[in-house]
Formats: sequence, C-alpha cells, structure tokens
Amino acid sequence: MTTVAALDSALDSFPKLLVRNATKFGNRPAYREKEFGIWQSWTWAEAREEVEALALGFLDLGMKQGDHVAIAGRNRPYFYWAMLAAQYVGAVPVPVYQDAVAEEMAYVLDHCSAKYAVVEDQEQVDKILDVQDDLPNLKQVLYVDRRGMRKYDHTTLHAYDSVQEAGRVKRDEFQPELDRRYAAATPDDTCVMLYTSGTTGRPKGVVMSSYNMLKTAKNSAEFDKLSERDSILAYLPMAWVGDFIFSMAQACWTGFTVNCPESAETMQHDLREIGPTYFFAPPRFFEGLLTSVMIRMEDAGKIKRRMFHKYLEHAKRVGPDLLDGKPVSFGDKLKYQIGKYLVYGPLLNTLGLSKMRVGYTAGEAIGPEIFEFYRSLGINLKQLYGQTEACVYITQQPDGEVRADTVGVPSPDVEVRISDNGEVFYRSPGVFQSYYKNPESTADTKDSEGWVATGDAGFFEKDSGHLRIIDRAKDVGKMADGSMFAPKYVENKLKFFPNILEAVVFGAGRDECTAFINIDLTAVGNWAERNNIAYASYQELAGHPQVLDTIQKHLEEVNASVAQDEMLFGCQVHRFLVLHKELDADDGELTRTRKVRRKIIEEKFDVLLTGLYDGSDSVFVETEVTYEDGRKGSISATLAIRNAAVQARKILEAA
Amino acid sequence: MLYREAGVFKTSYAKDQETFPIPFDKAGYFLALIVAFGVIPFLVNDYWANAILLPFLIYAIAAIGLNILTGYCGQVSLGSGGFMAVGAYATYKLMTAFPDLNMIIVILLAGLVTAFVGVLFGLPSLRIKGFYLAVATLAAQFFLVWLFNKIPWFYNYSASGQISAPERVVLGFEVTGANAQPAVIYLFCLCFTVALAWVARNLTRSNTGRKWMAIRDMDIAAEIIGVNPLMAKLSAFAVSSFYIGVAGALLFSVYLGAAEVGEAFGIQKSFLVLFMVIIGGLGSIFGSFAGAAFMVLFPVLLKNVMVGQLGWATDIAAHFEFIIVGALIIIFLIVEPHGLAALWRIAKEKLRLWPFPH
Amino acid sequence: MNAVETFTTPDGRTIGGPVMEMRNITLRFGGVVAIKDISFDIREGEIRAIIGPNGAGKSSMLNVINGFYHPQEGEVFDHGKKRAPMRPYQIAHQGIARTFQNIALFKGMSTLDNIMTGRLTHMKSGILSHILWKGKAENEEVVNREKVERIIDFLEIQTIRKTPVGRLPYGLQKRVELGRALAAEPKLLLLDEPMAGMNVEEKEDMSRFILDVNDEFGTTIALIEHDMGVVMDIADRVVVMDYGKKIGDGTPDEVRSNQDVIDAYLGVAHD
Amino acid sequence: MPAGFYFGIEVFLNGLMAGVMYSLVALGFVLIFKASGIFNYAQGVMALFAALTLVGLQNGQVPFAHLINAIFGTEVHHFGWHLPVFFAILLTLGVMVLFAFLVEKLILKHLVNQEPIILFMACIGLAYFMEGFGDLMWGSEIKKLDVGIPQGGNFWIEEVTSGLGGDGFYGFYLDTLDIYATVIAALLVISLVLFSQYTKTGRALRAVADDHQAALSVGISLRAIWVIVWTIAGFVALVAGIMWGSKSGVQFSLSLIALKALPVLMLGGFTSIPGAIVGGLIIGVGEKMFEFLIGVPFLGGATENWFAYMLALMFLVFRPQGLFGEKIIERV
Repeated sequence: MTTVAALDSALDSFPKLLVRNATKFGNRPAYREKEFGIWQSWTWAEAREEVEALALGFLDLGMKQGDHVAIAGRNRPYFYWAMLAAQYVGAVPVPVYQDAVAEEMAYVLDHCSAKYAVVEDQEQVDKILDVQDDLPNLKQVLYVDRRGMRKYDHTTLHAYDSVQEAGRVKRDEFQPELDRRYAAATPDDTCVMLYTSGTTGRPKGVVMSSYNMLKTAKNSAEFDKLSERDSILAYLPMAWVGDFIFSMAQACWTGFTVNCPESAETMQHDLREIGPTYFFAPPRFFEGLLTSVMIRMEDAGKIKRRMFHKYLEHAKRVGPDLLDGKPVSFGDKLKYQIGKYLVYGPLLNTLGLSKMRVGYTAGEAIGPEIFEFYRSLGINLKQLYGQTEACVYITQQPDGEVRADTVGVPSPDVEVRISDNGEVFYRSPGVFQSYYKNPESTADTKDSEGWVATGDAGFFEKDSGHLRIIDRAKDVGKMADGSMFAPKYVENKLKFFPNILEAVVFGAGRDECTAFINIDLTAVGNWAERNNIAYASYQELAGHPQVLDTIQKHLEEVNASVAQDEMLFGCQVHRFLVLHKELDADDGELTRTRKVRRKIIEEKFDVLLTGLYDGSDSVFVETEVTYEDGRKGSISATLAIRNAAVQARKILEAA
Repeated sequence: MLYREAGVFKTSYAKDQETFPIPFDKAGYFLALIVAFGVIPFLVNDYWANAILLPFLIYAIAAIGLNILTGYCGQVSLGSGGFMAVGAYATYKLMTAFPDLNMIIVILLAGLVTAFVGVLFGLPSLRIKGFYLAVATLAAQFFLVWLFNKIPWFYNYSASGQISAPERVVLGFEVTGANAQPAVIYLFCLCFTVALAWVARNLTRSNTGRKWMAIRDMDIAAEIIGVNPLMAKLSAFAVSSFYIGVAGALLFSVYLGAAEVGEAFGIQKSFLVLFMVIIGGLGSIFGSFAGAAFMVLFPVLLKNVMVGQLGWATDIAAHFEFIIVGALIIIFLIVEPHGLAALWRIAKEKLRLWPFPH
Repeated sequence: MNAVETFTTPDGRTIGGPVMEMRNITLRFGGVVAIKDISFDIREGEIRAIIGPNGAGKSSMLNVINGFYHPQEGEVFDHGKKRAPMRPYQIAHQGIARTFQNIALFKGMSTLDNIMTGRLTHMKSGILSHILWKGKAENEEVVNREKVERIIDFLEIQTIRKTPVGRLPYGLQKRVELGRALAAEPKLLLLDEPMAGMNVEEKEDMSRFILDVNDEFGTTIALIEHDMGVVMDIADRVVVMDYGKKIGDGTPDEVRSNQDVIDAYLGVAHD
Repeated sequence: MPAGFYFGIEVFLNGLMAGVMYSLVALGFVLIFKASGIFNYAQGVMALFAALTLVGLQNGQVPFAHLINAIFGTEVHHFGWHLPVFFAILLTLGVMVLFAFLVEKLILKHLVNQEPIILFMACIGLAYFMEGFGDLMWGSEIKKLDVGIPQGGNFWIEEVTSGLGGDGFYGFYLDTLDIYATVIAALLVISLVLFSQYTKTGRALRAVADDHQAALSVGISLRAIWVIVWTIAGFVALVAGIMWGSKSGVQFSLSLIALKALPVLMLGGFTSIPGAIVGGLIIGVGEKMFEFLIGVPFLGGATENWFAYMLALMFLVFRPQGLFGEKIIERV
C-alpha cells in the first residue's frame, strides 16, 4: 500500500478549505468573471457566503448526501460555487460537457442518475427538457441566466439566485443541518465524479475522493510553489479533470484567483487582460497562437519584420539556456535584453503571457520548435503526463529540466513502472476510487495493489531518468512483417508541420503504412491567399494539387526522420490522401478533448482505406456530417491518392 | 512597444471610465504635471515665458473653449476674438472699478460676463445651422470690436483708446504689471489652464458632453431621444465663451499688459484659435493643447530659422507663415480631419499592438 | 379610472388598455396630405404593426406620435388624456423612444456612449455636478452604465462596446440603435423599419430581440415593417395604411383576409 | 425741401452704388456655392490677389523679388517695362484661370462630398495661403492701381443737381469711379445672370447644386464645372479688385470685401442669384443710410463694420433660409 502521509484533518475537504480561505485570505480575490464590460470580482469571504447560501438552498430543495448534481455550463464562478455547495451538503458534483449533444448529455445524466442539474441558460434547459422522459431520477433543474425563461413552467425549474435567496431566507432553519454535514465530511467521501470521454465506447464515470484530489493538489502546488498570489484563467471544459484540479482543487488548496473569460470568443482578449501567472493549455492552443503570430507579422512593415525574425533567431539560440540558468556570453545576454525590450516583452504582453510564472502543456506531444519558441521568449513552459484516473499528475518536468521530447519525472508521491510489453503503470495518492457502476473495467484498469495501467507505451531515458511516451499501448501494433507499428509517433511528427492539423496513420497487420491527412485551414488558407490560389471551399483547398505537393514533401521529410530509428523503420508512410472534411467531435471522429478515434474513423472511411491499399490513384467518398445545430447533412468528394517516397533499407545499411 | 498592458484589468466602472485607464499613460500625465509645476518654474526666463509658455497656456484655454463649442457641440464660431475682447475689457473694468478684488475672482467674473455675452450671440444657433451660424458669429466679432472701440466708457475714456492692466498681487506675488516675475505669471496661468482642462474633461465625459456630441452628430435624433437643443447649444456657448473669456482676460492682464481692441482681438485672433482647433483636432482636449502648442511654436521656429539663421526680412517670414499655416489647414482637412490628436491616437495604438501591425 | 377591457394573446400575454390613441389625425405638408383622418390605438404590452406601401405615411405617423410633426387636425391621447402639443424632447421624457428608418446614430461616438445617451431622460445630475465629476456625476454615470451594460449584454454586442458606431456594419448599427431606444426604458417603443435592408439571418435575430424586449420588459411596441412575413409572425395587431388613409386594422389574420389590403399589396396601381 | 432730404438721397445713391459692388461679389459666392456647395471664403483674397497680380504685371514687377533677393543677395525689383492695361488684365485673367484649375486639382478633388463646414474651413485655409502667397509674390506694400478710369467727384452731376436744393446744397457728390464701377458691375451682374439662365453650361452650373446626374446629362463633367465656376469667381474677383483697388489702393484691406459679401448672402440666401443682387442693394443702401441717420449722430459712426451683419443676423433668426433661399424641410 502507498506510504503517503494523510492530510491535515482541518483541510481534508473542499468546504473546509473554502472556510479556511475565507478566514485566512478573506479579502483576496477568489473568483473573477468578465461580464458587463468589467471583471466582476468576489473575495474568498464573499465566495463563501455565495456558496453557503446556495448550499442552504440545496437543502431547501431536499438534497441528500450522495445525491449526484450534474453541472453543465461554460467556466463561470456560479458553477464552481455549485460544486462547492454540493460538496458542502455531501452531494457529488458531476460536471458534464455543456457542448455535448442532447443524447450524450442524456447518457451521462442517466448513468449517474443525477437528481439535480445546474445549467447555464435556456439552451441547456431546453436540451434537458428534450430528454427529460428518459431521466426519471432528475428532480430539480437550476439555471443561471434568466433570459427567456419567464414563460417556462417553474415547478421543477429554479433560477440559481432565487435558490440562493431561499437559502438565505431559511438560514436559521437549515444552518444546523448544514453544519452537521460540513462536520460529517471525511477524506474518503467522493468529491467529484468526472466522465472520461474515452477514446473508445461510452464515457466512464471516474469516482474521486477528496483525498485523491486534495493530496494531488497539495503535491502539485508545492512542486511549482503555487501560492494565493497566483492567478489562472479557467477556460477549459469544466467536465475535464484538468479544470477540476486547477480551478477547484489547487485554487481551494492555495487560495489563488480563478478568472473566467466573458466567452470562448473573447478568451484571447481576456487572457491578455488578466495575464495569469499560472497557465495550462493543450499543445494545439500554443500551435494556434504561434501560427496566428506569424500570420499577423506577415502584414508588418519590412524593417519591423526583419527585426522581429532577427531577434527571434537570437532568442532561439540563447533563450532556453538563459531560462535553465546555463552560462551565456555577455554579448548574447545584452542582445537578448535588447530583444526583450523590442520584441519578446511586447510580444508576450500582447499575447497575455508576460506574467506567466509556470505554464504546462499536456494531452498530446507538442512540436519541438513550437515548444522551443515559447521557452526561448522566456516563458517557463513545461510538459506533464497524466490522465483522469490519476487526477492528472503522473510525471511532470521540474524547472530547468525541460525538453520537448520527454514528459519529465514522476510527480511527488507517484510511483511509475514499465511493464515488459512497454506499457506504463503508476500508483499514487491521486489514483481514482473506481469507475461508477462499472466494476469490471475498474478491475481491468486498476489491480489489487493499486497499480493503474495508462494504456500508453513508453520508456525511461537511461541518462536523464525522464519518461518518453511512444504511443497508446494498444495502438502500438505489429505490421505484417512483424516490425513495430507506432502510428501516434508518426502522426505527431506529421502534426508538427503547421499545415497539418490532424493525421491518422494505418498499417497494423499490413505490409506498409498509409495515412489520412487533415490540412490546417488557417495555415494553408493563408498560404493560398499569399500565392493567390483561389478556392471556394475547404474541400476544394484540400484537394488542390499544390497543397497535395506540400503535404507530400512533409510526409517524405517525416519518412526520412522515422527511418533513422531502426525500431520504427517500417512506419514510413507509403501512400496518403488529404481528407475532404475536418475530423470533428460532433461526428464522433474525435473525442471531446480532440483525440483521434482510430477505430471509428477506420470504419467510417473504409472506402478510402481500401483505396489506399488497392493501388488506385483516386477514390470517391460520401460522408455524413453534423452541423453545430445538430442537423445532419452529407458531403461527397473524389480524393486523389498520392505515393510518398520512402527510405530504402540498403541506404541505411550503407550509412 | 512601451506599453505593458497584460494584467491591467478593471473591476469597477469607475476605474473603467478613468481619463487615463492605462497605467503607462497615467504615469506620463503625472510626470508632465510634475515637470510643469516643479521644474519649469525654476528654469523659466523672460524670453521663454513671453515667447512660448504664456501664449501656449493662454491659447490652450481658448482652444479648449472653442473646441467645446465646435469640436464637441458642432457649432462653428468665428467670434473667438470678439469674445476674448469681452473677457479682456471685463477684466479691465473690474480691475479699475474694484482695485481690491482678488485677481483670480476678477478673471473668473470676466469669464462669466463673456459666458453671458456668448449666450446672447448663441441664441440664433437654434434657428440657423452649420456655416450660416459661422457667418453669423462674425457679426459678434465685428460688433464687439466696434463696440469696445467706439464706446469710451469701456476704456475709461483714456486718450489712446487703449486699456492697460494695473499692478495686482496674488498671495503676495505680482501677477500683473511691469514687475511681475515670469515664473509667477507662468504658474498663475498654468493653474488656470490645468484646472480648466480638468473641468473640460469632466464636462465632456459626462452627460452634458454626450448631449453636446449628440447635437453635433445628429441634432434631430438628439432632440428625439430627449436632448433639449436650445439648452444643449446654449450651455455649449456659455461654457465655451467662459473659457475664451478667461483666455482673453489672461491675455490682456497677465500677458500683454496693455491692449487695443482692433489689433489685439481682431478677426485674425478668431482664425488663430480656429486653426489651433482644426490642426490640434476637433473634439479632443489633448488636441487643443497640441494645436495651441503648434500655432505658438511654429511661427517662433520659422522666425528663428528665416530671420535668425538665414537673415531674411521679417516680412518674408511672416508671408511664409501665412502660406504654410494655410496649406497645413487644407492638408489636415484633407488627410486627417481630426488633426494632431488623431495622429497621436494612431501612433499610440501602434505602440500598444507592437510588434503586430494591427 | 374607467375599466378597460383587456384581452389575452395566443401565447398567453395579457394586453392592457390603450397607451396611445390617435383620433382623426390629419397631417399636411403644404398642399400634400401625408395622413388623412386616421384613428387607431396602441394597447399596453402589445406589439402593434403599421404596414403599407412606400409613401403610405407610416413614418409620418410615427413622427406624429413622437411629436416631430404636429398634425393640423386630430388629437393624440396619452393614457386616455389629451396630449398638449409638445416638442419631441419633451415627449421623449414622457417615455416614448424610437429608432429610425435610416439609422440615426451618433456617428462620432462609441456604441457605449450612443446607448448611454438613451439614458439621459433618466439622468438628473446637472452641469455643476458634472464640472466636479467626483461624487454625484460619477455615481450617476456608474449606475446608468450598469443598466446600459445589461442592454449591451441583452443585444449581444459586448465585443463592439467601445467601437465608434461609424465603423460598424449595417446590421449591428441597427442593433445599437435599438439598444439606445431600450436604454430609455420606454413605456412605448417605436421602431421604424427595424429590419430594413437586413439579410434573413439578421432579420431572425432582430425579430427575436423585439419579441424578447416585449416579453422580458413588457414593453409596448409599435413598429413599421415591410416584410409581411415578419409582421404576421410577431405583431399582435396590425394597422394598414395606403396613401395616407387607413385601409385595415386588426389581428394579422383579419388583415390578411382584408380585400383592400390585398389590392394595395398585390399592387393594384402603384408599387 | 430741406437739405437733409437731399443729403439723404445722395447717401442713398452712394449706397446703391456700393450695393451693386456687393451684389457682384456676392454673386461670385452664389455661383460657386450652387455649383460645388462650397462657401468660398477666399473670394476676397482672390480679389486682392488679382489686383496685386494686375498691378505687378502692369509695372513689370519681378515676382518673388524679395525672396530672390533674400536668398541670392541680388537686388532685382523690376523688369523695367510697363504692360498696357489691356494685356495686363488678359494675363491676370489667365493667372486666375490657372489658379481655378489648381484649386480644383489640389483641393476640391480631395474634399468631394465633405460636410459644407469642412469645405468652408478649407477655404479659410486657402485664403490664408493666398494672402501670404500674394504678398510674397508681389510685396505687401500698398500699391496704386490705375486702369485709366477717371476719379474724383463728378462735376456734371453736381452742377445738374445743384439746382434742386437751397443755398446749403451744392448738388450730389458722386465719385466718377463709383459710377463707372457701378455700370461695369451692373453689366457684369446682368451678363452673369444671363449666362447662368440661358446657356447650357450655366444651366448645368445651377443643376449640379441639386443633382449631379442632371449636370452630367448636360454633358459637362463635375470637375469641369468646378473649374468654370472658380474661373468665373476669379473673374469677378478681378473686376472687384480693380474697382476697389483703384479706389483705395491695393492692400490687405481689399480682402475684406469678402466679409462684406457674407451678410449679403445671409440676407439673400446662399443659393439665390436674385437674392444676391437684392441683398447687395439692401445692404449697400441700408448701411449707408443707417450710418447717416443713426450711426454718425448717435453711435459715433463707423457702424458699417457691423450693421450689415446685425441686419442679416436679425433677419436669419426669423427667416433662416434668407430672402429667396429654398425652405429647408427637416426630415427624420
């Protein structure tokens, strides 16, 4: 069993931490939200009042210990309070993806048999009312935004603030009960249930105890010296474990400020206004940002552009060393300072990253040059490796030991071992309790000793002791000739090219590898504009011969680099095609966290797949697509199939 | 480039509505004040005070005044010279009638008198619009000048027909008359300029200002959403005239010391102030300062170069002044109707977005 | 107060007594007769549409209601009381706001300032307190800014809050203008072709806003609109004008089946 | 009959003559305004400039002499020849046409459909520019202009009329120059009116004001029209310049005739040709009579400076569009 110290009993539940913060950091900002043109702010003391009012309101609605409370909305203080309030009364918050279509949401609400739901607005309410009949357990629904709700039947509907009001009014009546439940909380109580959008099959409900979350929060906070003076921007889906760790667990543990953007569209702008000191974003965010930076600079004047790139070059050269405290010549230091004044400083500032003290990226591999770009500007951007079942943290990079191709060393109190078939296992205080109503897959993932299988294949570097992830363990397959097949590894290399948004490589049990490619509309579209290549649609652009040429070049580069590695030699891509549509979560081709669903894609596009292997040079396909509003339509296209040059073995032997 | 705005955010409307929402600007503003009040007084000498600083400060007031009327309320006036004259003569009469009256009060009263006169001549603005009104204000200009010329009572029947300011003391320092120290009168004017600029800013960002701008942008719509056009226009005339009156008062009492209405407050003055507003930027208080600075400094520079350096006759320099100013007016109207203020704004935006072009 | 019969709309809103009544209004410009002996009423909480071909005198009617034109004959009754002749700005203070056929925004001001001007019938502080700013003026400014921000949020124009309206696309300008009118919290809102020159999508948005305004704030609305489809969808009652005369008045269905209306629209004679 | 009455008539006649001049200048304004919506404040300076140029050419002055001397330390002033009046006037006219062309090319083209007030300010700028330019070109000292029109009191009239009054009355004193001026001005006014009423171009000029299409349909481009009207304006300015110049010398004050014309326009309406004429006469007579009857006896004289404006102002308040201007109907 793990030999990890228990938590201080005064701080072993979220409500207790809230109370601690309200007394210790009473006047420090706890939550901010950009609304009505300014940043509405709540101190920890005010936040406590709001939460308790809501908790009392919950009691008034008859919420029981252990009840499940579904939470569906974009990141807003009200929902964080709702989770805290639920924990206050001993209920279990279950955040769900608010952009999920009605059926998906229905599945989750039904599976956890939620009695209550706290949602954002009319849109969400309608979504729930649509599927109400399949949800016999659902008793009460709370909504935050009153707009358009006047005409609804309010027997089971309540406005968020009116529930709070009721709670305040009946304080005397319910306060004792609330105190009782507050005291009754133990570290082993479930503090949240998170549904993983598993890469395959139905989502699973991961049950987390207060101990899991808080111990992890404690360790990670100490690891990066987070304090109440830090602030973060909460913009990632609330249903994702990351947001819960950062915006709930770490926030409550350290007492730092959680800032909620006005809307998804204004995120960039709000990021700039807030300038968080602690920031997490998936690689695609940093990729997108870099692309937009370069595109915006295209329109700059000649001199300015030259200066910009000149200093970026310099930063690339000495920036990372400066960051890791390695020795740098005085001249370079000086030049870097000038660059900092002319370029890096203002650039980071306009992007809103200049105050960032610790930054993390994770979820998938990040392009080395992208990673280096940000670090060279002086941002302490690091990688971590984790998953929902571990409360995120498995391994992470300590300051000064940051590299693009590893995911760092095991986090505090985390044990990691590699099985003989190369799969990564871990055991930690963050390890989840179980999958809700799903003992068998719990058993599959977590053994009696508490070791959890990540399902990823990887290995520790001998010299540095850092973990390197190759691919999903089950995706690491064998090709017909028995050589190793690691699609993810190749796909990532491909995705490092700005022109390539997604790539899916096939080849398990076959003689050679082939690939589907998704172009990045922003990058390629911009390129097309500058070379005045006209195109009417995504489809047309994707099919444009010149685009295909570029993609082919990229593939051949990758083939070359893959060929370097004896083990992965077979993974060179021989034939490829560029998809006529973007892979999309709404069509089930990606997970909500935008991971590729290999199987589903394989089935959906088997026409194309056969085309890739029967040697034909073009193939016709018709696909069903789902629009934002849920309507379905279908698009058809004839896609060209190209061959990409591959390295021959003998060259390698000769070398 | 200089701006560092990440982490600058507003948590209240009061903060959001500040004059200088960006810390960097605020710092610059306070620095300017410190220099103006704390440094310049110790460096200033007669030449600087009389050639540049005093005219700048005084005309800045006049420019703000006209800008309120023209830039914010959209009523063009060519009567500034006349109204300055009112301020000047009111000061003269008050100074001579009540020798013990504090100079500050005298000047403010002079402003009020001018405001009253301004309202009188503003009355037609309800009926006549655009440059019909502009032309009408010329009536004020000529009538007033004639008035102060013809009615001896205004210049106390002095033989020369001139008015000259007797010595007055504020807080123990002489602010008018021959022995007034440059540093003193500089500070004296500076206080008025800063205070009035601050007031102007408050008015223009408040409801009053929005009424003016509404009238300026579309008077009919303004009336239909509840602006009383007469009150809005007259208030603009009153405030504007008050400023111009104060400017006239200072110009006469503190700067010139003695004046003859014809050449001190003739139509040329009206144009001078109007040009300050156009070049500086319609509808911008900063622009009023910029415009005043430009119109004061430019001739001095031109003179120094042509007369001082090249040794040309002064009249040639004067002719060039006309040519260049005239050309500039046209150029600004064509290229940047919002004047120096707009150029400044654009430059600032560029700096804020640096290194990005937009 | 004499008892007024109230009725209920299909979607369950109760419509109260008359807010405004036009009685035998006739308006002439020199020889031209713009409005000829027209009478109709606007009831509390309803959406009242005025339709008719170009030059039917619709806009003139609105101009009479908000006092921009003074009819030669006939009276306007405000809540049953005869309205004395007033200047438009006085009528604005009576709680009547409007938007214009061809947008009449204040081009030199930002979206925010434009909508703030809509509040001025509610702002009492005087020029003296403005001079000092701190205190009364600033507080009033903040209080009203809050109200305005609610409207900005309601109309979903947060992103253009500080943009000068001159730079905005047509559709957005229309929305800002609606915002300015809403800011006055009017008891009667006059909309002059709120959807003129809009594409289908923009029209849908605008219709939604109009319905929401009427629903959320219970505002009485009188609107002129060309798009019959829209009118029939959102209006409770419709007045039809043609050549300055009233040729129909009633619920959308009644009007739709009215022969004169059909003639006027199927263009017997003019466009 | 009391002498006063005859003095009155004399004043009236003088006023009338001045009035005709005003009408002429005002007409210059009206034409430009109708054609391009511009209120040409520079009109007066144009007159000054024209006069300066005329004198300069007549006396064979070296343009920019001062500047040249200042820069090269030379001492050039005159070419040493004198042009006959006729050629001088022709040349000056040429200069004014060139000027009109430049104005269109350099300014108007860039200010198309700007608000009137902006154009007005631009004209003020233009006025400034030309004032400086003219002085720089020909020197700012007061010059005598003589185009051969006799000056001084007209004895014939004086004798003919001296019989009317009693002993105190020596007949009407009318300056010959004024009479010539009046006649010429009157002729010019009439011809302008005829031109704008009965010629194709003229009609086009009036058309553009209300409808650019109409103008184009007559087959004249907008810019051509602008050049034409500014040429006319230049011509009018030249004539006015000659008259005033030869009367009171060529000097800055000449440019003030523009300011004289403004009230005329306010009175007559900016868009009305008859308005300009009638307004001119009213003002001319009005200010002289006012000065004679009230100004001198009660107000210490020199009321001409403002009387016209006050009259116009009073008038405007009650009839904003002026005597003949079209009524402005406000729309929403």
